[in-house]
Amino acid sequence: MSSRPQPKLSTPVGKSADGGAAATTLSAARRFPLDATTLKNYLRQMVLLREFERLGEREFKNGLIRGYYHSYAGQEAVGVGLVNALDLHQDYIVDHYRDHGHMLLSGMDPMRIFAELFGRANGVSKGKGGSMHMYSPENHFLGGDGIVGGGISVATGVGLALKQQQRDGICVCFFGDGALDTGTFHESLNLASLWHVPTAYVCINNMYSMGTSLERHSSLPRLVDRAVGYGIPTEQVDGQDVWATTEAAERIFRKVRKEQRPYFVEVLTYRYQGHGIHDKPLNYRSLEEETAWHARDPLKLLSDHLVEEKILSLAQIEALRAEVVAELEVKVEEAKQGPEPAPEELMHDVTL
Amino acid sequence: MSSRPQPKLSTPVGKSADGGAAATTLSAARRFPLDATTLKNYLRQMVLLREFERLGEREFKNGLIRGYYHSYAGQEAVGVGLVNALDLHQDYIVDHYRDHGHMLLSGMDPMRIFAELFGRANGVSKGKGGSMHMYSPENHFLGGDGIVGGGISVATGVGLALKQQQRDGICVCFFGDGALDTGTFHESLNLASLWHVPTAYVCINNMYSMGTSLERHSSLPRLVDRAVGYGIPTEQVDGQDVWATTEAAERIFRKVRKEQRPYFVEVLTYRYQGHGIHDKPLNYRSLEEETAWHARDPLKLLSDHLVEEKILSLAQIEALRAEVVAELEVKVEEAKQGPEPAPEELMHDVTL
Amino acid sequence: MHEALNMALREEMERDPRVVLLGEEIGPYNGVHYVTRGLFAEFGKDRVMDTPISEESFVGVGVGLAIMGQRPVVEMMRMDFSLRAMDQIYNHMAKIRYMSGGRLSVPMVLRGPEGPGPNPGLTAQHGQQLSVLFAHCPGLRVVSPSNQYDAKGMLKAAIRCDDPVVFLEPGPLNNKQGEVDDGDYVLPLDQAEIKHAGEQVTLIGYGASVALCLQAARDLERDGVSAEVVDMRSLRPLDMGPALGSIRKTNRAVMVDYAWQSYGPGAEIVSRIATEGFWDLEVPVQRVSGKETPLPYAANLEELSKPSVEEIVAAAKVTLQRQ
Amino acid sequence: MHEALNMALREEMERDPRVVLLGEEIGPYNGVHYVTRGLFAEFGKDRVMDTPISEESFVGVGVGLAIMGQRPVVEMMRMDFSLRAMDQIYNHMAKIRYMSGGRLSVPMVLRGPEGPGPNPGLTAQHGQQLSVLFAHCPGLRVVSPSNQYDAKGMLKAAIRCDDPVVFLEPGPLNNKQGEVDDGDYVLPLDQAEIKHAGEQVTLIGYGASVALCLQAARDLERDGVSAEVVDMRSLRPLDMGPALGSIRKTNRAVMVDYAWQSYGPGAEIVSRIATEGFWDLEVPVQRVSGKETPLPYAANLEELSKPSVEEIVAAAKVTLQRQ
Ligand SMILES: Cc1ncc(C[n+]2csc(CCOP(=O)(O)OP(=O)(O)O)c2C)c(N)n1
Ligand SMILES: Cc1ncc(C[n+]2csc(CCOP(=O)(O)OP(=O)(O)O)c2C)c(N)n1
Ligand SMILES: [Mg+2]
Ligand SMILES: [Mg+2]
Repeated sequence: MSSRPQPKLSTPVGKSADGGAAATTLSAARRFPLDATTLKNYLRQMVLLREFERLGEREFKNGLIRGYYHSYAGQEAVGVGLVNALDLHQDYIVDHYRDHGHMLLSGMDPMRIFAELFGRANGVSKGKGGSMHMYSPENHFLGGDGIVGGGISVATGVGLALKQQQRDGICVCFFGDGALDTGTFHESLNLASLWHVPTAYVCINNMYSMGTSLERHSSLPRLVDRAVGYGIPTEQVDGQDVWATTEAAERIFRKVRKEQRPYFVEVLTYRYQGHGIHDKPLNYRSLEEETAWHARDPLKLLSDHLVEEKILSLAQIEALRAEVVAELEVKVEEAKQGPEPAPEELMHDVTL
Repeated sequence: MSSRPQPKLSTPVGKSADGGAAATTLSAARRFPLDATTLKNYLRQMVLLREFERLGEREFKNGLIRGYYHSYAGQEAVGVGLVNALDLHQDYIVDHYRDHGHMLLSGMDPMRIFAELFGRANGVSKGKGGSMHMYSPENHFLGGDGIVGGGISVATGVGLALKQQQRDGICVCFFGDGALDTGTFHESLNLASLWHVPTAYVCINNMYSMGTSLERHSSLPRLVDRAVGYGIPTEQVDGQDVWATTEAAERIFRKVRKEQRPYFVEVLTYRYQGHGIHDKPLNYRSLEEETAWHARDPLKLLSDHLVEEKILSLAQIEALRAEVVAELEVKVEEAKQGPEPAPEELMHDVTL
Repeated sequence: MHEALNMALREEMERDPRVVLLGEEIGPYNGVHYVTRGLFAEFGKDRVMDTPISEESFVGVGVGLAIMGQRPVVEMMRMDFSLRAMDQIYNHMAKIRYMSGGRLSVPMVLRGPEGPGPNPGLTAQHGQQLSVLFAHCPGLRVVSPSNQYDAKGMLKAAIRCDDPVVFLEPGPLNNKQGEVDDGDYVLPLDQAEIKHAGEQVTLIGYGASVALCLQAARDLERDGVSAEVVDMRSLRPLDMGPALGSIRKTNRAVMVDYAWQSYGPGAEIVSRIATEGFWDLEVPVQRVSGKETPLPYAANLEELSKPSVEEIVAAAKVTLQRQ
Repeated sequence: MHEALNMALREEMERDPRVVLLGEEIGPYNGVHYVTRGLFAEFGKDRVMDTPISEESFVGVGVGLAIMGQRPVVEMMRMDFSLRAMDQIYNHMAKIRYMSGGRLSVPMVLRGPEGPGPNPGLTAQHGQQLSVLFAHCPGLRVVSPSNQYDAKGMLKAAIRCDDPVVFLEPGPLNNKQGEVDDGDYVLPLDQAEIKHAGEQVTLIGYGASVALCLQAARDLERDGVSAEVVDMRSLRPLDMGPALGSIRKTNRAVMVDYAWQSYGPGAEIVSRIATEGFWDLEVPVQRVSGKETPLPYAANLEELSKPSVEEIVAAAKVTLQRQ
């Protein structure tokens, strides 16, 4: 389908149902001011997310991690732009299973995430949850989820609770393009719109639902066009460019907070790895396509800018990466030291 | 909500997603030629549907009918316009629980429908199904259904089967405005659009989902606006005017048949009785509103025209009504003669 | 029973502002089965929320409210419709506590009528007794009251419970009258109870089938048979104590259940009796259940499909024949 | 087991053009569990249809295809996801024959892997054994094979059956090899079978738990205990004959099941044994099941949560202690 979103974001820019000036273009976004410190910090975060997955996949292959592993690699600008725009003292995140990046950005200790992936008692969920099931109330991270679309109604309830409790926070719900095919997405948007729920529904459109490309699972290739039936603003955002995601996130979340209304955001990005660790993406997508997306790699776009602007040198960026990796290796080792859960943990936490 | 559809159909006329000239207005429809014989036949059918419900409710109060009773009264022009536009030698109907009218129009014997309502062995479903669960393969009527939205995916499968079997027929699926709140509606439209399923999805918008008015259950008051996310044509039709429903149905079904693509139709109408027989509608809607809709009663609109055009006199119309009632009374009596199902029927038809 | 349930909801809503109700037609419409009658007028639209027909998602909304510290009580107009919400019930409501290693809890109540009643003619999709679908799921508490007194105390306890509770209201008893204790009392959610003392045979039920057992006990009395009636009250966790204790005395049991017999709640209860009570049983446990067919519409078939007092009496006598 | 299932699908698709497959990633992706491998290439997109993530609705599509005379085989990538489709399964797939007074039938197969396997670490929402949810529903046939031979013959029979069949594929056995009979044979959908002859104790399983029983029987042999293994094969309808016959000989039984014990399939089977086989049992039936918790992730906890050969051996010995 020719209208399928391409890396260079040839798709018409998102238009907002409420007519608001919600357009986000690369140029527009580039005008969005982010100072050197922020940009350096963002680069560090992106590197953290990318390297975390590299180490995680390594440990999976080493046999320390079992079952499912869904890498966030390639989508870093989405999390960095959106999660940094939240105030997690009052705001909440409800996520799906591709959740490592968002957990790191919400301030959870990588050691405890690794420990959970290793199935250790010092893991986020005492080793009982695994990759898809980590929750950190302290960090206002209310879980990954293994059921596609399963968190969308929960996030609607979280937003409703904030409203009922007259708190200032909002809820952000992350899910993939495949989740738009689940009925609960549509039910939930209708409820959120009727009840004025302060939840931002963020679809991370990485062009594939497992091995199924957008045009093979979605009747319309622009997902914003599938979310217009609820009288809530919708918008398409370039997910490769951290200026774009930051600008959009700050503006959108402010609006959700102020107006106490839901918002639908489609962020266009790409996952570099297979759907899960065993999946070979070249079975269903082309090397050309992958290369085109890598040309707009979110870390590359940011690094290039930092170098151009002489904020950081290539050497400094390499040093930063090495530093992050070193820190993560320490976390991995620490996590490995964790004990396996005590046998009696099997029956704990089922009910009180 | 001011934009709520009013009897006089003040809502902007439906626009078709595929840009086709799908607009239906009273005037436009009135230009649609229906000869005297057809009109007389349609009046007779409308009277049949209206009187059937009157007798049915009478027998419910007499204790012959138990459980649920959902009257079709007020919606006659919908069924007459749409079902007559089908060729039930090849086309199929999948219905919801407000199904008496559509069963009559698909040619099922009123006696057997009454018998089913009386729970007799000579009923459509041997007395086992009841009001919501009658099926007549011979008449290509594939059932009412008690689950809101439950038939929408089934109708998608029926349309797909016609396509797989390379038959000419199409499928028409009837459901209410409340069904748009069920996820399966949205899942099914996505599937139908992806797979080019020749099913027409007909939402009978009678302004209420049980006691809940449109604007209290639907985030957008125009239901066509909630079905635009699937790349299939959508259209709003005046359901009080049989010219309008006929014109729209013939044009739409022709298109579905020819192009082998789904279509979404919102027919605006009103149910006169409560949701079910025990429901008192004035608890949640005004007498003014009811009166306004009765002013555009589908039988009245047609009768008035027939009288104006001197096709029938008021006396003849009364005679016709009396004749229909007399015929129905015979059916009621015949149905009453039916035996109750044999006890062994309890365990028959569960599996082979 | 709806007065008791209504009173429980009102009292808990007055006591705790975190208690909010969600469900179809529970607002201005006042609820199809009267359980929420008057609550919309009293507490307003923010605490008594009408929902569109979106069962999966408004159960999920309940889960979201609960993990945020609200106390949602979510009504299924009929429990049959919870089939639409099974993913939220099994994979979220029931599991979030465990999947989070105990960091989150889901203090939520899912309630609604099950089984063939109150009115007849509910037919195949509206009168099912699906209790076992909930009872099988670790992480849930599943209870069902058999009278007004229990209904009120158990619903209040369910609302105060920090675990997710599925509260199965016996449809056939929904319109059963009987004065209601207006005291502020709660009852345990995990205790079975002897509802009628007897010596010779133990009749076991839960929810609506307890009423059948009690009637059967009265009829058996007339025939000189003394039957004890045990109300399980909770299906998850199961409290086998009273039933096993009774069987230690009577050495005979009849399991009575509105659900389809195969794989119904009675199956687990009978298997527990047959293993833990093995040495006390003198004869096989008898089972009286709903017939294994979708609920038929015809009056005579619908009657045949339900467990009857006559069947219970007959089954009890069978246990007494072989001595 | 996937080779056998794949062969069954291919043969039936070649035999009958009405057989069409629907499911997630069963097309070009070739199926997550290899069962549909190669079929898209062979039969094309009109007969091997990839579906979006819309379980409720593509099961409903299957129902629509079936009542129109097609022979849909609908795959759940994991049976856990059928929780999304429970309304279509319970209220449509299972009931249309009855609600239509027998005028319509729904010749459809719903299939997919259940339980904690093939690979470890499936965690709480992907490795459930929900067999009983289907087995409880009148109108369905529910079967589960325990080896390649049965898998092929039963799946072919299920596809040819005019009733809706839920075909539960034992996840733990999905990758088990073993040559497959390439003959065109079908097996009955309602017959249990003795899989290993023995004298002293009867081990009863279905699907994946049969493999555990067979291993336990071998281990018991070493300890001088002769155990008979009964494979139920069908959960609905239940064929109690072979189990009861075996118990008439052994007077002892152990029920083995991957599902949560409470209200799991074993509950009905044990209750049937305890009633119909009452006079043959010398000791209580023992039960070995999945532990009643969401499937935990940690390797040691996941192992503990599953029924084990050791537990079966121990349970068998318990039945032999009291004589
Ligand atoms: C209800 C349900 N059906 C199927 C699956 C299996 N499954 C897991 S992820 C996935 C694809 C989802 O893709 P998308 O929503 O685009 O998210 P992404 O993986 O691209 O981040 C599928 C089919 C599931 N987990 N839940
Ligand atoms: C899944 C489900 N939820 C709730 C109900 C109860 N119920 C029956 S009809 C109805 C209202 C539906 O209204 P609408 O779809 O507009 O159809 P209408 O009755 O107006 O023809 C409701 C809530 C049901 N039958 N099924
Ligand atoms: Mg995706
Ligand atoms: Mg309506």
